Amino acid sequence: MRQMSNFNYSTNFQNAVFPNPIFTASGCAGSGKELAQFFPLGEIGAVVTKSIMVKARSGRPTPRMAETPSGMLNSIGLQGPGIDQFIAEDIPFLQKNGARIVVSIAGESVDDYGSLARRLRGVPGLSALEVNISCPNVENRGQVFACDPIASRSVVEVVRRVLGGELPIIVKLSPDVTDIVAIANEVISAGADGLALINTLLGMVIDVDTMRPKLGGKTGGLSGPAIRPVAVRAIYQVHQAFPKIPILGMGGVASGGDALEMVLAGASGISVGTATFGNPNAVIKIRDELANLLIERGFTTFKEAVGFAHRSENAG
Amino acid sequence: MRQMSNFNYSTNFQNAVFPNPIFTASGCAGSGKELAQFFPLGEIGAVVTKSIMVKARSGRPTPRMAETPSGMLNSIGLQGPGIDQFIAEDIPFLQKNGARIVVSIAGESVDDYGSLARRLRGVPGLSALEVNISCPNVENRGQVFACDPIASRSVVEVVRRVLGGELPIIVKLSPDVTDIVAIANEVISAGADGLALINTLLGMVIDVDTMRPKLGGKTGGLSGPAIRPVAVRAIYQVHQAFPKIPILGMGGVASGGDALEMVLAGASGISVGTATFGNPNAVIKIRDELANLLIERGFTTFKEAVGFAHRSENAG
Amino acid sequence: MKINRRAQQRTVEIVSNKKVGAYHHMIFAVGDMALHALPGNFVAISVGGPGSAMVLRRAFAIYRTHDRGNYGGTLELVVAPHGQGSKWLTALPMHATVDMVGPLGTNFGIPTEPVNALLVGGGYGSAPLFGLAELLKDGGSRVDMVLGASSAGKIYAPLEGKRAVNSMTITTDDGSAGTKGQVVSVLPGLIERHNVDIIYSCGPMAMLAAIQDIAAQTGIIHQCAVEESMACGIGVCMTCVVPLRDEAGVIRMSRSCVDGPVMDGANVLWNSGGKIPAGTYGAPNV
Amino acid sequence: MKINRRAQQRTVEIVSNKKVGAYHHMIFAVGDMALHALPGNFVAISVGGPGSAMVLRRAFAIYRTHDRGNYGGTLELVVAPHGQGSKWLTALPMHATVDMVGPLGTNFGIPTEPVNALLVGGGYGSAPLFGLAELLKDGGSRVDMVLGASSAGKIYAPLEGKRAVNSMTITTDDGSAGTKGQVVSVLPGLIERHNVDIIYSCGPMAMLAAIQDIAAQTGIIHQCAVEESMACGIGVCMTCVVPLRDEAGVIRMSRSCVDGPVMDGANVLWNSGGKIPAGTYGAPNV
Ligand SMILES: Cc1cc2nc3c(=O)[nH]c(=O)nc-3n(C[C@H](O)[C@H](O)[C@H](O)COP(=O)(O)OP(=O)(O)OC[C@H]3O[C@@H](n4cnc5c(N)ncnc54)[C@H](O)[C@@H]3O)c2cc1C
Ligand SMILES: Cc1cc2nc3c(=O)[nH]c(=O)nc-3n(C[C@H](O)[C@H](O)[C@H](O)COP(=O)(O)OP(=O)(O)OC[C@H]3O[C@@H](n4cnc5c(N)ncnc54)[C@H](O)[C@@H]3O)c2cc1C
Ligand SMILES: Cc1cc2nc3c(=O)[nH]c(=O)nc-3n(C[C@H](O)[C@H](O)[C@H](O)COP(=O)(O)O)c2cc1C
Ligand SMILES: Cc1cc2nc3c(=O)[nH]c(=O)nc-3n(C[C@H](O)[C@H](O)[C@H](O)COP(=O)(O)O)c2cc1C
Ligand code: FES
Ligand code: FES
Repeated sequence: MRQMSNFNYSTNFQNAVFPNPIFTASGCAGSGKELAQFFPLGEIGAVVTKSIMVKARSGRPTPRMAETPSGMLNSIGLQGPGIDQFIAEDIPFLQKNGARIVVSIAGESVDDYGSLARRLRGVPGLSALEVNISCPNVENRGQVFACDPIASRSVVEVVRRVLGGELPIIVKLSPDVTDIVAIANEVISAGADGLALINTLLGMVIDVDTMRPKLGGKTGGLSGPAIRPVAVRAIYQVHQAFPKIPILGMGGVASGGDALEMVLAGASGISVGTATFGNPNAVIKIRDELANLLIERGFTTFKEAVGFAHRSENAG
Repeated sequence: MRQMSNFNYSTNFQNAVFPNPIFTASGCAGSGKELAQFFPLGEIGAVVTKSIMVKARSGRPTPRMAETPSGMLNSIGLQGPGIDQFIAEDIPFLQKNGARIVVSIAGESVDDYGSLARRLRGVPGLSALEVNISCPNVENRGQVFACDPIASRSVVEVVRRVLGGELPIIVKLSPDVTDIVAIANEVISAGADGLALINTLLGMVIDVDTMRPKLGGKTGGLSGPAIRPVAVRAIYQVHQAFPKIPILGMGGVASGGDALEMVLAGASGISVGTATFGNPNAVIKIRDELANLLIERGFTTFKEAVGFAHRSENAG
Repeated sequence: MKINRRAQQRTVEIVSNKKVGAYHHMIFAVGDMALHALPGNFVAISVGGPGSAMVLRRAFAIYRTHDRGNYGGTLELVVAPHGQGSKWLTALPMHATVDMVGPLGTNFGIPTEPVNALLVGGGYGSAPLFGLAELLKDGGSRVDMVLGASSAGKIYAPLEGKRAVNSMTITTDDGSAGTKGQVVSVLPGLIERHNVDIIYSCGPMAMLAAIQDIAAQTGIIHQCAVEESMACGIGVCMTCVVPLRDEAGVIRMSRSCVDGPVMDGANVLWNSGGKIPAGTYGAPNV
Repeated sequence: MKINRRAQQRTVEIVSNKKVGAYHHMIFAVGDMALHALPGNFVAISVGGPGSAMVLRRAFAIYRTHDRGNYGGTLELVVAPHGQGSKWLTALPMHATVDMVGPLGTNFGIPTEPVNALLVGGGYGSAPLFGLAELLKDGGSRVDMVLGASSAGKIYAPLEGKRAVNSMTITTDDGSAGTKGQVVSVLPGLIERHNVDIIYSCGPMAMLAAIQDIAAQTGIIHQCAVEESMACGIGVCMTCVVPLRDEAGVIRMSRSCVDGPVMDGANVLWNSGGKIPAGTYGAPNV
């Protein structure tokens, strides 16, 4: 990286500061151990952990994935150990390895989110909480929280109440809504410090040999470069409406150029998910490529570039 | 094609019968003249014409397209000659060339749709009307009709009233909604005979060199194989909810296998859009490939295969 | 507004692929597609092979064609390895096959009488001009040529092409070959010196616009081959439009793949600055 | 639950690519990656090249490795050209390079004392068994092998491999080579005849399940290499899980890329029929 020393790559989400803006994406970095095999975890902005629930979960039956053109469907179903084991095992490993930690939480009820926040409040060394609201709300006919403005608001309110001002709250939204700006508005007014955009799109593949849905869970979440234009659009719209709210952008970022698109659209940080499956070192590669592209374009700090596509527009 | 003679490939949307289920997609076949250069238009199920409006439209500024991973964005902005010239020139050409014709209409107000239906009611030789409701409703702050259940219903009601029972109405829905089944429910109860699923997803690309949105219209519609899993999911969900309503499936179909996925999910017909840009003969290729795949799987009629992924599921 | 009636889709074989400066000169065995191509026409090629994420064809101006030879009819292109599609294409080995649709679009009009023609090419925009030069010379015209590019490696001017014209002027932005500067800087002098009747041009849109300014000042006919982003190349998608005044004086957003790429420079509304020009047929009333 | 500590990512060169029956036998120059591979491990390869629509790696069992030779360390695979990814890979010419991550996953356990081992492979599942056979023979074990496939062309059994085992039995579904039928049909006889202590297997999941039934009946240890759809191959995505009973008896959805591919057949809950088996850790209470 040229002139890296003069370039200020740091970013922040409220009081959480990160040396660079490239994070893993929730559910795409295992427990951190697996990636630590390929690079030191402290090298990247942060590790966003897989969404953790109150209790252990087996997840959905297999097959859990189907490759699609420039993307993939997954239906993991939030398999995980539950919050207690997560705090006991995963967090200490990440801390010991110098990772900045953003913990993603997921619940089946508003209360679940409250309990998770309560358990995490006292845990030292966390940078922020990512609140994954793309989960079925068992108390409301299984409708996904993120698709319901009222439910989204309730979740954020309870997490905010439990945490006080301690940890920044980044709320992760689903693109599968009619008006993402309206949902963003709800969660911001309920106390979100930042937004994560976007979660996967609901999709399905049918196996033309068995003539049935390919995934055990029938539908799955679409990720990868295929969805990048949808992600860039969502980031652009939300940044336009709420220019002061930091956005963690994601959805198909596989190169520094892809990351730059999102930064220009308004992202203060970038999560890399599916690209890691294709390349274990993707996060590092993207971190370096993005820095070079920004320096080439004459930026001296990362933050100057955030939302630049809006600014140059008003100028030109 | 093996045994083509014993295989009944025909399909219908209410009283409109088509010798095979492979159609062009609205806006992806020009006026028909351009494709007639490559194959006789009567060879395919139907030509779906580009959405026509009441008056002539220049469309959006260029650049109007950006290639994306396994897809593309377009922002044509419904450039077209207006209904009068369309009826005077395009329809006669299609009729003379033996094409079955599905006319797509688009309006900026509920009245526009009524006027278009009125102008088309008397035109002989049309098979069906496709009602494109993915247009900004100028009477309602520019919100897209297809994103608003009430506006969608109003459009379909007025078209139904004007047409009486003469022409089948296929209503084309947008995937950019929280609950596509709810919208489908509205338009079906308002009198739709069939549904076209799906229109493009709203997306954006930012040019990392100019650092501004790449398209003249900033946002554009995402089409191509990238969106196929979203289309298959929408078709599956809507067919599950309304098994008797025929669906014209589309979104990234580029091969017979892709078409088969949609048929198994519940499509009674398939429109091919973006694939034609990559291959002028795509519609013919897909028609032949799908027939072969169905015959290989032991189907003797096309209709047996429609929605088969739901049936085999209940069986298995 | 009509697709080239001679267009066909076929699988064609690469019979030569040579690096020349910044470009690849590629020869394809295309059978009788070669018979039908005229200078100014282009072809559209599928890129990336099976499993590619690139869903759209790439357009390339036809450099020249031969009706018969060792490989039957052949068609030649000059391709700049630029992005993913063109890099894939130029990396293909001999005997690889690609799917080609062509010839597409309009061609340069050839005057029925001998004229003094000035041919102006930018970068690979020189490609279609050599075939045009031959036709013009055959018709008894005088042909002078100006080629410009950012640097010497980006001037495509094969020896036999140079020989076939009455004069050849080169300009480069960095002065690494010929006159330092842009092609337009040398045009007024050449127009006057050779008493030019018609300018033919091919290159970036900004260059074409600048040439049209000069042509307008001097009242010279200007036929240019435009290059807009094309999704289909065959007239079905409406992405490739430019504002063009038709015979009746009506401005229409016209498809550069079927109403072009060769257009009368005087009829194009240049510099509409990413807007629909006021007065365009169907423009919003704002 | 730990990633193979020896895994590395590197660009490797194809130094041989030969069609053998229905498969391609491919050799890659992999440097010291070869030093670290054990029988049962696999590698994950990027497919499709730049601009590919395929975003996921493909996993391939390591057939064998050599530490040093003309090309330094080499690693060999047996690849069936099946779908788009494997067709792309097997079509690559000599000296082409691919991005490889490996060695990944668990390996077959080697008994400390000589045993009577039966190695059972289905289709390309024979690949990892030859390296295993060598190790077992080196340790003084008796090694019998059974290979099955749908037809003769799909049996991968190179001559030197055949020679290295004490006996080789072939079965094909269509009878085009060896015994007509499936591998399981010949197992009981072989187990009895050779007094088998341990079965090693690799092949389709249905075959592995059937072998486990036989192993269970006869109380024989069964180590199998499973093949679940893998998105990442390195343990970060949770797509490749199989229900596996751990030492404490708890059934967990375990990743076949890090807790496998080699697993103890007795601990896998076969035939869970696309469901999460009742009693699995974290299973929904329904
Ligand atoms: C009529 C016409 C004639 C052309 N003739 C030639 C020629 O003779 N030689 C040559 O090297 N190239 C020519 N081009 C440009 C060529 O079609 C490709 O656009 C160029 O090779 C870049 O494609 P890519 O895949 O490498 O780049 P990418 O950046 O990957 O392309 C992405 C998309 O953007 C479009 N695009 C990118 N650059 C341009 C551009 N400058 N103009 C239009 N669309 C663009 C591509 O077509 C593609 O759809 C011509 C284009 C047109 C429209
Ligand atoms: C541990 C392991 C070892 C393997 N060893 C070999 C080997 O030695 N030789 C060999 O030829 N193949 C092997 N495979 C299968 C190989 O990884 C590919 O799945 C296969 O080549 C098909 O990929 P494709 O791109 O050609 O097919 P596509 O149909 O295009 O694949 C699409 C997707 O489905 C997945 N998929 C398709 N078939 C299978 C399958 N049978 N098992 C798992 N995933 C599948 C692919 O990985 C890919 O993600 C192995 C798989 C695993 C998990
Ligand atoms: C296998 C897989 C598992 C995922 N698990 C989670 C999860 O647990 N929580 C969450 O908020 N998002 C999850 N996601 C979504 C990603 O975090 C990310 O939002 C999405 O995949 C888009 O980014 P990408 O295209 O870079 O993968 C998962 C995605 C994948 C592919
Ligand atoms: C260039 C272009 C123009 C389109 N124009 C229209 C249109 O006029 N009316 C309409 O209903 N849909 C229009 N569409 C959407 C297509 O009909 C289709 O719904 C969508 O592209 C998904 O199918 P595909 O992936 O096969 O292209 C257009 C799509 C493209 C790419
Ligand atoms: S490129 Fe499609 S109309 Fe011109
Ligand atoms: S393949 Fe990703 S965890 Fe096993």
